[in-house]
Amino acid sequence: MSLSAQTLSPNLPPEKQLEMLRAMLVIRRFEERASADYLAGKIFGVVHCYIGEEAVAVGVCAALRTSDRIVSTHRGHGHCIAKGADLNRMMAELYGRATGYCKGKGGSMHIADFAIGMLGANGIVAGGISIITGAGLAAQMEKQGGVAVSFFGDGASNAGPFHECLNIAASWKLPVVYVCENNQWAAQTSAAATHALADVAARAAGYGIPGAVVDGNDIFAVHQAANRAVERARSGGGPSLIECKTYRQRAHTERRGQPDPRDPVEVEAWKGKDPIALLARRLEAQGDLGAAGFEALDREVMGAIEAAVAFAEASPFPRPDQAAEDMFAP
Amino acid sequence: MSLSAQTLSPNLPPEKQLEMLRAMLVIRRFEERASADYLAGKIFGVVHCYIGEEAVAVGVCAALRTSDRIVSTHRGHGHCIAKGADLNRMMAELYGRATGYCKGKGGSMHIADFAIGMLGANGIVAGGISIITGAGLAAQMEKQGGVAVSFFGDGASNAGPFHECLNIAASWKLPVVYVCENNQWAAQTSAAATHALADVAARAAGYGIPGAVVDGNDIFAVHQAANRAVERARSGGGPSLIECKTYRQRAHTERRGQPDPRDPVEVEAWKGKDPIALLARRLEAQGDLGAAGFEALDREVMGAIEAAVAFAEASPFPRPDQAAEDMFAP
Amino acid sequence: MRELTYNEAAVEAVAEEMRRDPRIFYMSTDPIPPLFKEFGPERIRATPIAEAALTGMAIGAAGSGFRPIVDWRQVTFCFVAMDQIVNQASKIHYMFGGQVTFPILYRAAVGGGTQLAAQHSQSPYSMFMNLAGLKMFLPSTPYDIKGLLKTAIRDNNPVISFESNRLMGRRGPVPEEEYAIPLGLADVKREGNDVTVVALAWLVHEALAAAEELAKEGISAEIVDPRTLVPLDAATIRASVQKTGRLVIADEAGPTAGFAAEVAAIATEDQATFARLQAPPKRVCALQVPIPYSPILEKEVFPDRTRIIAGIREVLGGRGSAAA
Amino acid sequence: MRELTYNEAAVEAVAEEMRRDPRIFYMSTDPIPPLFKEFGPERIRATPIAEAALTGMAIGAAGSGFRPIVDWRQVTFCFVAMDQIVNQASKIHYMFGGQVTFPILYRAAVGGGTQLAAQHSQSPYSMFMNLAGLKMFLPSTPYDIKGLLKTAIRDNNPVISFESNRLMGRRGPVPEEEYAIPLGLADVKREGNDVTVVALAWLVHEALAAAEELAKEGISAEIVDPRTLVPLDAATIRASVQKTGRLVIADEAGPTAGFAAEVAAIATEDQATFARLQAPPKRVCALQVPIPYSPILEKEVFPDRTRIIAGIREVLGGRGSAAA
Ligand SMILES: Cc1ncc(C[n+]2csc(CCOP(=O)(O)OP(=O)(O)O)c2C)c(N)n1
Ligand SMILES: Cc1ncc(C[n+]2csc(CCOP(=O)(O)OP(=O)(O)O)c2C)c(N)n1
Ligand SMILES: [Mg+2]
Ligand SMILES: [Mg+2]
Repeated sequence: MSLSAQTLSPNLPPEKQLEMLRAMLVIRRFEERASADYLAGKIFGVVHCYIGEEAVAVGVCAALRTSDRIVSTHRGHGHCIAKGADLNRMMAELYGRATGYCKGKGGSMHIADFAIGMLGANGIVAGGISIITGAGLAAQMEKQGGVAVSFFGDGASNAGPFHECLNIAASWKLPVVYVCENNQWAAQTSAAATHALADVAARAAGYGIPGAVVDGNDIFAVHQAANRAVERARSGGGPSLIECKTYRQRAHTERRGQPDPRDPVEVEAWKGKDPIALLARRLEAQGDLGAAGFEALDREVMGAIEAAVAFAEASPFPRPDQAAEDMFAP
Repeated sequence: MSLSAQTLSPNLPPEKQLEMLRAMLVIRRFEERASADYLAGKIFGVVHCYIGEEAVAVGVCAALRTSDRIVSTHRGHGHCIAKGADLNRMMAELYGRATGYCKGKGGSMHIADFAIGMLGANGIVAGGISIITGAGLAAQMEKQGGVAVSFFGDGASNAGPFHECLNIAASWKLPVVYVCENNQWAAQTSAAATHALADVAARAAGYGIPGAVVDGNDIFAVHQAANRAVERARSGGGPSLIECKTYRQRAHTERRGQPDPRDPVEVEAWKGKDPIALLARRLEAQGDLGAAGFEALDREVMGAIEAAVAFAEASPFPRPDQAAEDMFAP
Repeated sequence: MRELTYNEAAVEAVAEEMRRDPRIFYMSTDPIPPLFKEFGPERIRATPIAEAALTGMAIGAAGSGFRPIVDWRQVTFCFVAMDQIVNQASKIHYMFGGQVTFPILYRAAVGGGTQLAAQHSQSPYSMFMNLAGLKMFLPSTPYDIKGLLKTAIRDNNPVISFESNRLMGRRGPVPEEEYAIPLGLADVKREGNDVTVVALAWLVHEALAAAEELAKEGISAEIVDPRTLVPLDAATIRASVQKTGRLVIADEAGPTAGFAAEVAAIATEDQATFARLQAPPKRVCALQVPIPYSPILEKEVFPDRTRIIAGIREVLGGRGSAAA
Repeated sequence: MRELTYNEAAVEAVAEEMRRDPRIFYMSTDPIPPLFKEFGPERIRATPIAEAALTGMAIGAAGSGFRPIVDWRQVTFCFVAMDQIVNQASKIHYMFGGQVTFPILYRAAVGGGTQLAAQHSQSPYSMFMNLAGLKMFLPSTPYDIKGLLKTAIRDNNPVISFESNRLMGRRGPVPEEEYAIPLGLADVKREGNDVTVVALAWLVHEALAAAEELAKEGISAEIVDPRTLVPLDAATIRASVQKTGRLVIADEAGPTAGFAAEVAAIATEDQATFARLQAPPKRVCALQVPIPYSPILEKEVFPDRTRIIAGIREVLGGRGSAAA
């Protein structure tokens, strides 16, 4: 999956490429901070980091409109940020505050922002696939050219809803793009041990839909594949499956002393293909990183993260009696 | 799917071919009687007839040993009979008698005979697939070359367990043969409306296993495909998917005045390809039907059905207090 | 007044609401002919046998501004979709801080009596009652099912309509005029003074027959039909028991950790009701077994008017009587 | 005596039984390291994330002579397998007339307290109690979980082991010698005369702490731990309530149609117990809501020793006191 000439020269304006770099960097810095604050006891429950896979969420969402809808997984920060979620309300949710996206009821595994078409992180593996397929049906019935995107892992691709939904979407030509983030591990179990074939994309043919395998750490490769699939969906061509080969640079969760059976050599090798470094090097080579360069961008991003933390810290916790609220809508 | 020369001259001894004809005829006559007795109020609940699809169960089970295991569906009489179930205990079960396979607790949708490797009819669409995959795992662990066969419909092939189990069986190289009985309808809904592709077998490639499409009304075609798949499974080659194109000659169930949206022309056309008539004609042509011919065979079969009915009629109903028995095994 | 069957009344409720609101659409593995005929394949969708997908798709479509109806048909078939029910539909509004609404109607036929055996004769609504986050009801008459369905379809939350297999063909008066029945309101189907019988669905009719029978002996039974399971109308049940001092609960489901146990608990845990209770509450339920096929066995498993009468006689024996 | 954690005791039970019987094998989406190390990949199987398949495969393997263990891990993940649980595992022995046995152990971790939010903090065992055909338990100590697991693994029926997330790291005495605890036997964790507290899992320990507290005031509480949910030891619960005349039920789950309602029902529907009951039974349960993430909210939802003490004081107020 070395970079093809084609993906080295995308027809994307430099500003757009810089935006993509910034979005990936925001995800990276947001999660580094979330992890630190989790270990410091300021964030509770569990935190799953997307670090190393940023090119997938950003490359795909760059092909979407705000009105398009996506659904995420237990590893959801990257998808939220890529779709345009507010960092303050995200961080406040992790901090369990009343100003968070879910008023402190959801936490890391349940951040959602329906206003920007982010239909939620989801703690159930494959839990989001049927939800977003329903959003795809809604988009088809709305007849506004809307598209729905399902992000899910290699592990999720072995669960029943993957099959049921791809078949329905294919039969009804729903405008859904199924994006498998194949980071080659499901918690402590390797994809090699649970998939008969290395490529999840090979399953697409059984439903008569396109299946593409792309380098998930090459944001332009991801973006181009996403553009093709989104175009097809918008124009009534039906669903597609895109498999992004990528890798989780950290353990399954940020909990201390967690087992990580992965070969350190494998982990290091993938860190060498870091999607952010890759794009930064390219922009530099293209002379598009701007005079101030990467460091300036990074400082600006760190500022936004600091602001989000400050917002969260300054926000009140919910009142105990609010535990009884939001049960049923009026 | 016209008969290929190869399937016209199978290397099967005439006795075996006659046995197959008889087994199909037993299924046909058993169900004709079950339907009549159901309408007469002697059999309760629901009866789903397999009539028209007999070549699938008989052709596949002819490739199996008694120690091999199968699982069936809501349309289960044919699989029971093909695997060698006792007609008396089957009919007694339909009659709700204490001498039935399930002591009257199961009825048509739940006949099982674990002693001959028949792990049960199942009222849940796709409900049997995971059960038989577990039997396949058992066979693999037993290391006796045992094989497990899953019968299921075109409708069931769209349900989650189909996908989960084919992936597991392929990953673990389980000795399972997945037999899709594509009769092209799921109750009142056509397979054309619910499958993106006409061939369920096309899904096999996504798991890296063989997928074959055969004429399900041509018993030799079914048998040869089954032999190949069973051989592969016995020798450690792993699972296969066989799709048998066939047709249900009757309505979804035997209930009176049920809607049947199918085109009568389509139904008649398939009756013209009746698997029993097809094999009978062949045996006649080959001069293997014996002097007495089809009528004699049919008389003998009818006798066995009559005997089963007599056994059922003569059997006692369970005692009311037996409703509380069989909850837990000692 | 005009009479309709329970099933006709349900279909009429759906049809009326679908005419009123174009955002409503319907998914099931086999479409209901009259609905399909009137609304066509776009709004009445015949689906693959993939209830897990349908149940989850309804959540996504509802979160996108539509008002889906998913007809599971037999409740049995919703268990393949239990993840979407338990982990998604029941929690998504609360877990996301109430940021959007999920107006969804799930329909499920329950109960036995037709020799369809263990898998197709189930009454598992209590499992859903135990789960926080879903509204649900189980009506006993054509009038009630139409009125409750109309309210449910207009509700902005997931609601489950449990519908009795035994009652599908039963006729009853249904006005031509528009009406709706609020969720959470029990209906006293017969007034009485000596004993309260809280019954559901088909057993409401069995209880009414039992009351007729006992009236001849001068025993006056009050029949309370909760109709809605969540929210349950505890006030009406408690008021009735405070009046009669005796409680029998009749349910086609098994007793264990079920609707009948809940009614016994809400009656006895209430100080005012407990103080007036003259005898132990009595659960008249199915045997706690899977439902067998053979009619003799099936009949033995289910409660009926005879067992309700026996239950009433037992509680009328009162505190002093032989142990239950 | 030697001390082990709740989790260590559970793993030891599985390991001992696997050494004894080669027909036992174990499936879960991530294997437990010590078991994997001792028994290897053939018997400790790392599986795809396909709990529906695993749960059904266990049925087929059991019906073929093996004794599978399926570890669902969090109970949350078993809902994708609910069809295999409700429509297959719980019914297959009965529905097939008892012709073969299905020795299966399903393991599921339950309960909250770790800010994992709605989907990962569930206590839905009552849903399974309502279903006929499965045995199940929920132990409160390392000693109990080991003894019950050993019995369950030797049982010839599907059994669910519900295991408390809150207790995994809790230590307690576990003898080196072989022992097993029969299913269906409650354990009186503390004797007392004034009030009976029936509690489960973590709340057994909260109830014991509450009893300590109240003992200082001369209030004597009896703490009954049913341990097994199905079959439930009604006799021990009733005997205790007959002695104390007062009943508090403490459960980490919501009250509606749940374990707590069942205990209230089995106590009040029994003539002898009802006759001696001096006050309404009191359910001390979680709020009937999904479990929220933020610690302030989560703490508000769950019952604890403070609420148990309040509940005990309420029932000691007795029949004459202000309404519950
Ligand atoms: C149905 C279900 N089973 C098990 C789990 C526990 N679990 C949480 S994340 C995870 C691994 C998921 O792997 P994958 O889908 O590849 O996503 P990744 O973590 O690699 O991003 C598992 C098994 C779950 N959340 N849901
Ligand atoms: C999970 C589930 N959903 C719905 C049903 C109701 N149902 C019974 S048979 C059937 C059609 C099955 O079609 P197919 O699998 O093709 O088998 P066939 O009847 O054609 O032999 C349906 C929908 C069911 N039994 N189980
Ligand atoms: Mg993964
Ligand atoms: Mg079919």
